[in-house]
Amino acid sequence: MTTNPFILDAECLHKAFGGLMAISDLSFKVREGEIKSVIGPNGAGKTTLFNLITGVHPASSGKIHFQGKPINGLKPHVIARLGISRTFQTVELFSQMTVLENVMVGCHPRSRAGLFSSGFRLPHMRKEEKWIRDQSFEILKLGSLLGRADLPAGSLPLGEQKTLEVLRALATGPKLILLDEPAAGLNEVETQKMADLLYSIRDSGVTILLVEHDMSLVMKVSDEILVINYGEKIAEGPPAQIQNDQKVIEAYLGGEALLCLN
Amino acid sequence: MNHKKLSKISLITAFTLFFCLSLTGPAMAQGPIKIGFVASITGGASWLGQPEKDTALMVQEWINKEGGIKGVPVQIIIEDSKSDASQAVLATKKLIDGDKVVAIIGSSTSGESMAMASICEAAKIPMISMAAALQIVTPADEYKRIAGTIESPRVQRPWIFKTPQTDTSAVEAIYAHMKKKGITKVGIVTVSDGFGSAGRNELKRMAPKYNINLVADEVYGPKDADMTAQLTKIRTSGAQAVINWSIGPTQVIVTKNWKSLAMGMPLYQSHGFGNKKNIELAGGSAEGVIAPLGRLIGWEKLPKIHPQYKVLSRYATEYEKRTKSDVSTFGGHGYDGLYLAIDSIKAVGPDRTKVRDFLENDIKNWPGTGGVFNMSATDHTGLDLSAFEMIQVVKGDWAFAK
Amino acid sequence: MGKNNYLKLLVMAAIIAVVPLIVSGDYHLSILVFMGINCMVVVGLSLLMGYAGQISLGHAAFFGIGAYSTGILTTQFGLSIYAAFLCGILFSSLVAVIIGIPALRLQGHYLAIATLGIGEIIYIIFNEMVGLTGGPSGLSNIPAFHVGGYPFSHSIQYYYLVWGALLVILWFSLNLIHSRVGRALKAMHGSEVAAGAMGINLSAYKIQIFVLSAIYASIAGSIYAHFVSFIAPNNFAFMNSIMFLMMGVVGGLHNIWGAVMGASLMTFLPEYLRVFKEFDILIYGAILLAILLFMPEGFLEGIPMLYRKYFKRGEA
Amino acid sequence: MDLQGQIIQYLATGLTLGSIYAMVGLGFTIIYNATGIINLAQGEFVMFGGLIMVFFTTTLGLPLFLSFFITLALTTGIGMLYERLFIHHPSKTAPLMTLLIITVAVSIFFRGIAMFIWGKEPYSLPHFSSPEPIIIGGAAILPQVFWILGLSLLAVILMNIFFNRTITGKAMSACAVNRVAASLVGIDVSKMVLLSFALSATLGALAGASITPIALMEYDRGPMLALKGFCAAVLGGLGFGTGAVVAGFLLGLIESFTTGFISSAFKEATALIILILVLFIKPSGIFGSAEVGKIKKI
Repeated sequence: MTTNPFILDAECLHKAFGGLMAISDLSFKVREGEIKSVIGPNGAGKTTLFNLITGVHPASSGKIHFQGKPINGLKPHVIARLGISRTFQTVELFSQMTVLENVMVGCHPRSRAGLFSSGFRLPHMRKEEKWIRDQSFEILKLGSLLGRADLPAGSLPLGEQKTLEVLRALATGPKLILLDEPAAGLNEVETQKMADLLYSIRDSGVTILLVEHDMSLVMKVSDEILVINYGEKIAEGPPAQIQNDQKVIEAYLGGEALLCLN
Repeated sequence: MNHKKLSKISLITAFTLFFCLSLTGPAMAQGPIKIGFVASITGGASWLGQPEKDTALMVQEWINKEGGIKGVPVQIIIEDSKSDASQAVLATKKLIDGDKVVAIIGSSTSGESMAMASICEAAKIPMISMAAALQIVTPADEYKRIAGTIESPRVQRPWIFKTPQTDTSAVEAIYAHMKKKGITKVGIVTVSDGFGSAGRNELKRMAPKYNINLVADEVYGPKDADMTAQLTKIRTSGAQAVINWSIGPTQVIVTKNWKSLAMGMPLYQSHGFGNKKNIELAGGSAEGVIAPLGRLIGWEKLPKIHPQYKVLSRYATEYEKRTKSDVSTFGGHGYDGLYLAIDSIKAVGPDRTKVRDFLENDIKNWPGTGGVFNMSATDHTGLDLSAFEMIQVVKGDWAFAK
Repeated sequence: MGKNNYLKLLVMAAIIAVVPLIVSGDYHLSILVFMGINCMVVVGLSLLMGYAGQISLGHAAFFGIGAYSTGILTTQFGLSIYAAFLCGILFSSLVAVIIGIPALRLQGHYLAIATLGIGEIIYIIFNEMVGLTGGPSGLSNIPAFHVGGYPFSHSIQYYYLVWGALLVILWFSLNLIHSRVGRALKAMHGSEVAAGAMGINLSAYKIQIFVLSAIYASIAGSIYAHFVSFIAPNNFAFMNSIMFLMMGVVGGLHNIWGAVMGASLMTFLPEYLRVFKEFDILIYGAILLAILLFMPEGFLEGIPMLYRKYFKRGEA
Repeated sequence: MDLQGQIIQYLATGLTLGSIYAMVGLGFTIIYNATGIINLAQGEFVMFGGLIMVFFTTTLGLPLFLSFFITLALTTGIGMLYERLFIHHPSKTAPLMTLLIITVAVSIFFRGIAMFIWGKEPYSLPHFSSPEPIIIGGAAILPQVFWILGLSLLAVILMNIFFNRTITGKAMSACAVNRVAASLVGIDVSKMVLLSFALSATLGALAGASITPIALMEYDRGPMLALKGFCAAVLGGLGFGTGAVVAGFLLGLIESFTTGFISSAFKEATALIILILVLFIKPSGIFGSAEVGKIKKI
């Protein structure tokens, strides 16, 4: 298994909603330890792709292998426990809970205490709880949200909410993390911080699959880029190659997009 | 943040204090003789509780106008059980504990009375129920023993009495009437509440004694709007008569349905039918309905020398004058209960044990609205078949059935 | 669980110990017993609805299963009270699992009506299984609770039993809320998709918490049966489920302490209103409406909020 | 009575019960669509309908049809007052659960009021036409049954026309789909909510006034009717009016035929089991679409 350099391997994915083909015949691979970006115009099927990988929607056909094991048809929480974590395009924080608690929820797959041992506060549960708390503080430090630990997550500004969502995903201890537009709505400074966070995540050995509209960020951080439109792959390769791909430029019809690509 | 939490804690504390303080009543001073009265004044059985409550108020007025019991005024403390067993329990405890009553009358339904009975047993306080089920006055083991047989109980719960005629007597009165008419195949339809299921039980238990064959056994809910389907089924079962066992609006609805189906068989109602309002509500449909009723219904037609005449005429006229509504047997049950207690206290003083002993041993040929009571250690109801007259609705009024 | 909650539990334990010194008499203690019984059910509802976000309109049925289990097993099968208690818990857990698995896949109002329907079916079963349950006439002569052969003869014993049990339940529940499981529940309430992505097994937790709340209701029901010694299906019908819910909403379902406050207030209020005789239903309705209209988040949140709003405007 | 006669009889009974459930269910749906609230005081509209009608016909002695319309108007007024006093303000901030409980509190309050005005006894009304049953195929059917059926069908048809053919009706349907969007295109959502309570109350009153001659009416009849209507509304697919009506009739028929051919002891259980099976197999109800119930989370 260790010889397999690809952490994720999608083969001939199809997904239809009613009569609408959202993903069609899409195959791609993600190399372990890289940052791979998925780009494409609005409605290209990027978020749908994430939902297929994480099991929110079952694929109509096709296969997804994670670390060599098939994961299609599995429930979202099972896939999460295997080591795939994600963020959401529209922030899906547990807004009533505190920042710290959000990250602590993230630690869920790495802890075990059940209803019984939690209710009676058995020793192993207390030990685990302490571990979760320490771990969560460590992770908050990573995104410099330590000072916000006790605030309700919903009260944070958008930039910090986006960061928190990434941290929460990180807390699950993933091997692959899917980030859905983490920089959307962020200003330049915040985007830079986000980029730094992405690097530090990658450097800790976690593979990143990134959906993002901010092309400068994508071009800067990605090792490889997958371009899709209407659910189909139109290009795949390193940033330099994508920037000059004729099909990609056509897909992004308007000049605005061209500017971004350059 | 901290301030908020503090204020919450103080809120909780204030809340608790408020509870405690309001729960500590003032100590009881020497005063009137107190009799507790629990009735379903509101809730599902409220239309039983209302006449009972009116009766209690009336009796209190009477007795005090007469100078109370040996000069001591009587206070009847009325509590609402809200047609709920837990509330009846609380009300009973309040009466025993807070008001220190000598005896308790109540409650309107069998279920509530059952719940109250064990408290009164434990507290050793005489309780007189206004509900009909034999189960109220019979110990559980004894009740189990006679279940399914046609025997009568041999022992009674020492502290528990009741005033309404037992379901058993009502059933027997009906069956006896049927036997006279040559009816052998009967369909029964009962409401699925305490009253109906107790009646259903007795109807099934007593049928063999009168050679009656129950060919249909249907039920309906206490708030059902139409029983045509049940009656249609009885009609097809080959029954010669139909018996309905319920109280409340359903007995009128059954009457209406029976009429509109033109079933071609007589309709018998339970002893719960005894309110003229039912005839009115049925709007002509009640014509021909037969029911075993106490003599409170149609008392004007009794001979003046009848032992119950005096009681009935006084109660009925006064009640109708006071409440501007027709007298009902339910109010009568309350009247009997109250006067049983009052007469006992008159005889032996406000002592719970002595009152109980008097109720059990010395209530003989005691005329009440429900009949002439003869209590004994094996019978805490004190009424038998003879308490009933078979009454038929004729031209919108009660008449003795042939 | 935080220090604050330990403090509250301690304060509560102290209050429980002291109250019988001030309050005396069977009647007043009985109100407190009913209060504790209701609290138990509502605390379970609070976990289920306020924390896990799953609605139940049929909890009176579990209350009833507990009551009937002990009632039937002790009166008709001569089982010991403790065994009957345990059977009640097992039985209601079993029922909760059986109906929870399909029902908890439903959401929102559909879950509401499913729980309501199941509650009504159980109510009908209580009514119709006359041989076991006694039917609408009810089941009477349920023996008093006893410890080591000494039967409970006075409300004070039940008072300590109920409130002691409630303390344990509160301790357990508060521990739960401030644990991995509690956070998972709250996360689920916040966003099911995100919770799933965090590796939280939604259906498993929904069922676990449903069962737990059913167990609370069942324990409450068992104690109720022994205390009142008589049970009838009426006490476990739809309106009773709504009453439990109402207690929770009045106190604030999103906080366990709110549930306790709500249940206490709503048990106590009708007794307090006895002095108004028949007007009580009107006054009761009016008070209820006032609380709901002015404190939509419940009593516990509402009172401090109103206080801040009307008396401390300057500081805000 | 032969089998055919029995079946006709059960059919008539089922349809009578069903039309009541249908009207209550439709009332639920209208309010649910406009607000997302399950109005558990819906049964009290029926109760008011019956008892107010009793007041005008029996107590004041007004002619039947005059008092019928006064009853509808008054109950509608009660519905509107209810919305303004107890729903309008909290619906902006309070969680749906609290709103649900508010409707329960209102139903308790309404029952209290009715108890004070009318006491606890049941009341009856004269039949709208002859009280003598008509014999059809061996089955005896009261003319009042035709009144109930006719009036409920008329109400359903009028509601359908209103929601599909008139601007106001379409505006209300728009509120049901998306309140925010509706207010953005200039629909006065608050007025629509008020209207929904008004319509719902009218329907309740109609049901109450028409059933009282055969089923009587008393102050605490409401909760039972609300329960049945709620079942009909969900079975038909919450938020789908025609579905609620069909499901209401279906429930009535199930109850009546279960009584006739299985056992009256289980008529309610049968209806409930069918309801639950439908929910488990097709949660959106027999006629509903999957989305409606999900959108409005409690």
